[in-house]
Amino acid sequence: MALSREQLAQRVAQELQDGYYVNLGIGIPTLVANYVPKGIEVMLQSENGLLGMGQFPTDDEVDADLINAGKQTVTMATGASLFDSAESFAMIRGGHVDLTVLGAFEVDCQGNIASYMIPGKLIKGMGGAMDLVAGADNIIVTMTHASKHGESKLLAECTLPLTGKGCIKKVLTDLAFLEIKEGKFHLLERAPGVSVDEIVKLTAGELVVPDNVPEMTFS
Amino acid sequence: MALSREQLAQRVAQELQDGYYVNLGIGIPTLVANYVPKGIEVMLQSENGLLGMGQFPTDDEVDADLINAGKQTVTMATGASLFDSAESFAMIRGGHVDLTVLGAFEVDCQGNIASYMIPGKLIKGMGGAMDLVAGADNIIVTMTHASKHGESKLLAECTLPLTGKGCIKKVLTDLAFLEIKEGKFHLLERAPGVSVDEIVKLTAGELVVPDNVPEMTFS
Amino acid sequence: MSGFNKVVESYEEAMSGLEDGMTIIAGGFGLCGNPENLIKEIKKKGTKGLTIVSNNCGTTNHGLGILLHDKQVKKMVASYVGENEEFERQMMSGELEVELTPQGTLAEKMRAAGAGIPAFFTATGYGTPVAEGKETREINGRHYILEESIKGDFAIVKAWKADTYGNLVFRKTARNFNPMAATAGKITVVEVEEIVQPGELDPDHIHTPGIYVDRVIKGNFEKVIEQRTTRPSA
Amino acid sequence: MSGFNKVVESYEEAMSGLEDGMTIIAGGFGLCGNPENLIKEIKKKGTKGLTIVSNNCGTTNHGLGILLHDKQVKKMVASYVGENEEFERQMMSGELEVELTPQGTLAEKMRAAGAGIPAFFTATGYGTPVAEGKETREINGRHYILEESIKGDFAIVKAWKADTYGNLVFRKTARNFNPMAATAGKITVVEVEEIVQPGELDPDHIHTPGIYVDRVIKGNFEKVIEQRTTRPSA
Repeated sequence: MALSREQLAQRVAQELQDGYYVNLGIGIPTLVANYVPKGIEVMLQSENGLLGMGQFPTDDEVDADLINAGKQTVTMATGASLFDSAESFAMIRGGHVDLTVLGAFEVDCQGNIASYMIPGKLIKGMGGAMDLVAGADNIIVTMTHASKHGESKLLAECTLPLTGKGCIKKVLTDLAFLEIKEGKFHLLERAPGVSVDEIVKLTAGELVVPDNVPEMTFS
Repeated sequence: MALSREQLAQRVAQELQDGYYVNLGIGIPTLVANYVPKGIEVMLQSENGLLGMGQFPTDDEVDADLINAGKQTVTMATGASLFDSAESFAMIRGGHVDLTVLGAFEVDCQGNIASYMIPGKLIKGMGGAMDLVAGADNIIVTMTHASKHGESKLLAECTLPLTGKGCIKKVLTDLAFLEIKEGKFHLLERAPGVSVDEIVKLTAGELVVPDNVPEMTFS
Repeated sequence: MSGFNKVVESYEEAMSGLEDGMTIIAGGFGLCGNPENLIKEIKKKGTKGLTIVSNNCGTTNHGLGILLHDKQVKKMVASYVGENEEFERQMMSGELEVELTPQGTLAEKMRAAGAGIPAFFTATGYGTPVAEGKETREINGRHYILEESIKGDFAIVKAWKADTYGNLVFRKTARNFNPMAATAGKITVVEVEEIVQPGELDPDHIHTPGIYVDRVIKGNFEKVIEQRTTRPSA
Repeated sequence: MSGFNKVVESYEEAMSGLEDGMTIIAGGFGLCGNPENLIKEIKKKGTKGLTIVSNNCGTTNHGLGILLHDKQVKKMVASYVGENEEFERQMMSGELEVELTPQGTLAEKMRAAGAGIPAFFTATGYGTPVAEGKETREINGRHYILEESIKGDFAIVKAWKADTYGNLVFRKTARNFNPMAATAGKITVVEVEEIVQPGELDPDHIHTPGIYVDRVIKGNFEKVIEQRTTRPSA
């Protein structure tokens, strides 16, 4: 079975380490915050100028001056700090964030990522995504493995305008967890109940499949 | 008579305008603060991170954490702000300071200035002087017109390593107030009792002397 | 105005000197910390042919978005189009010129303009459409592109408090692009919730020193929330 | 150490990992806001062949100056030599390599290193010895030189207060180069006058967020004043 949005978030959360500063993109990445493993502390960076993002506010706590990068009202965690956008991106672009999680339309086996526009159809803008992918060493892209029509999003070469070039090393889809190295996708894990064949079929870029591909486990 | 240090400061102070942010270098420029004309407010910038420098502290007020660029203990004026060195030089290099006053060993009629080292003899370092001369539009250099041995410091071409190239437009010496434009010194005013001839004799760079050279006046 | 008193009494005075075809740098992240009354004054003035530099363009009916209705904006320099359908429509149809700029690069371009840095190298955007026509360079094995600073004829800024000298303090994430914008305008206009006397703000905790600020006005703010998200009270 | 607790208990631990030949970025402007105990620890360790990046090198007998006595420093990157005769002597004699760097360029080089900017253009130093060997460029009619960022294996920093997460607050002009230095070290070590619990510092007024800080230690400070100047009491 393909992973649910919640399971995607859960699997990403397994990559968290104690003391990590983490930037979570809009959408599925945001859910990761709900699955931080026990005994581990992480601090969430919101690129609009907040380190130490807390949970959503109660009605009484809502403050128009305190939002996240998705423009949702939020709160601050204990030990939070606030700063301007230049400082926020100094953190990001200077490589100080330990883990970045974000979505994409496509990735390819050169580590390229496309996520900000579909020419003629959709222009969202890159926001902070280009900075995040260029600044981080440790990035996990979360996305569906293929479109509704069964077209692979893990390509030999991205077809959409790029958000970043050669910067993606880890991809978690609803079907698999993969690493990108030496110009190839490497299958690391498969979603519970998903066959290697299905993953192979839905991966357009070159895929290396080891003899043994463990299923993901969720506690 | 050549101007005294105090008179040099007084003459520079006549160039101050209400609402000016001013950076005063070490030495004579520092004295300018004592002669701010009545009815005028200026704010002093100290490049180590203080805008709104006040007078020297009383014994009770001395604070090791509050110094000026000359490393002297100071106080803060009302409405002062504190910031880091990058912000301080952003102000300076971004052209936000209205007037900069600093000393020099030599200037020349191309607007070059030399002030930070004498090879083989003296290395003080440029400190913030290179930033100040490159960042400001409005600079007054204060210096003696000639050395003790009668060698002009207003040259056709600086002989010492430069602090800045083509950036000086106004020079106040103990003998004269001059403007630099189109590759020449232009005599604007002379010190009380100093003859045009004396100034001509002690100016090595090309000097334009108008028919009428008024004496400086001090109130 | 005398000495360092930068307080003006009307929005008309605050935006005086703004002319057709000028470039405006605007603080704010969406509707958070945006100079909403200064924007309304620009709408009222009807100034046209503007280039606006801001992270996004508000929403369709709030913030900078209101300047799109009457086609006052010739060009937007922004990182994000989402949440404003009119922005996307004008961009797609070619009515509005848009320079999509990564958020961090945009913040840095404003800061650089204020700091006297005409251009800087950044890895952001290398190998993407953002790099088109820009110089690239490999430094210590990594690829970078050269980005230029961006200065405005006006900067419009929202702060929490100002003293009459123009020293500013921002509040929470309403800070965002405002401090950099404040440094990047030939004329910097700031609207605030409260004006205090010089000496009332802690000098150690002034976010923007008054040297960057030309005019200060006290405003009343609507503070529209784009995405009100809450959790149940315990 | 667990979670975000960055407090260490000894200066030995604070400077562990420092090796011969490393580069150290140091905060402080002369003896104001300089990490005096971290410097003493380096002297005690006897680490050699160091490159030190700091506005100046303390005085002959205080601050970074004490590392010159035993020739622990191979190279200084600094803007100012004055007030330290031993520095000037070693420089003149060629015992010490010195890269004289304008103060603003030095601050910006540190900031750039922390902010992922490998190089930037500046007008400072154009046409002077500082420009030798550097790329120059004319942009909009003005001349600039290209300066590279400067990163340290260690950054040593003095702050006023820290919380255990490494969030920092500086005091008055003791701030100076410290915030930029804090961003530019692979390992950033901070000594402070007081350590408080997370949540005790106002998030709006934290000067350096803890993300830049690896180790925090509470020290006792001598705070030598270089030029004590006073006016008579009224």
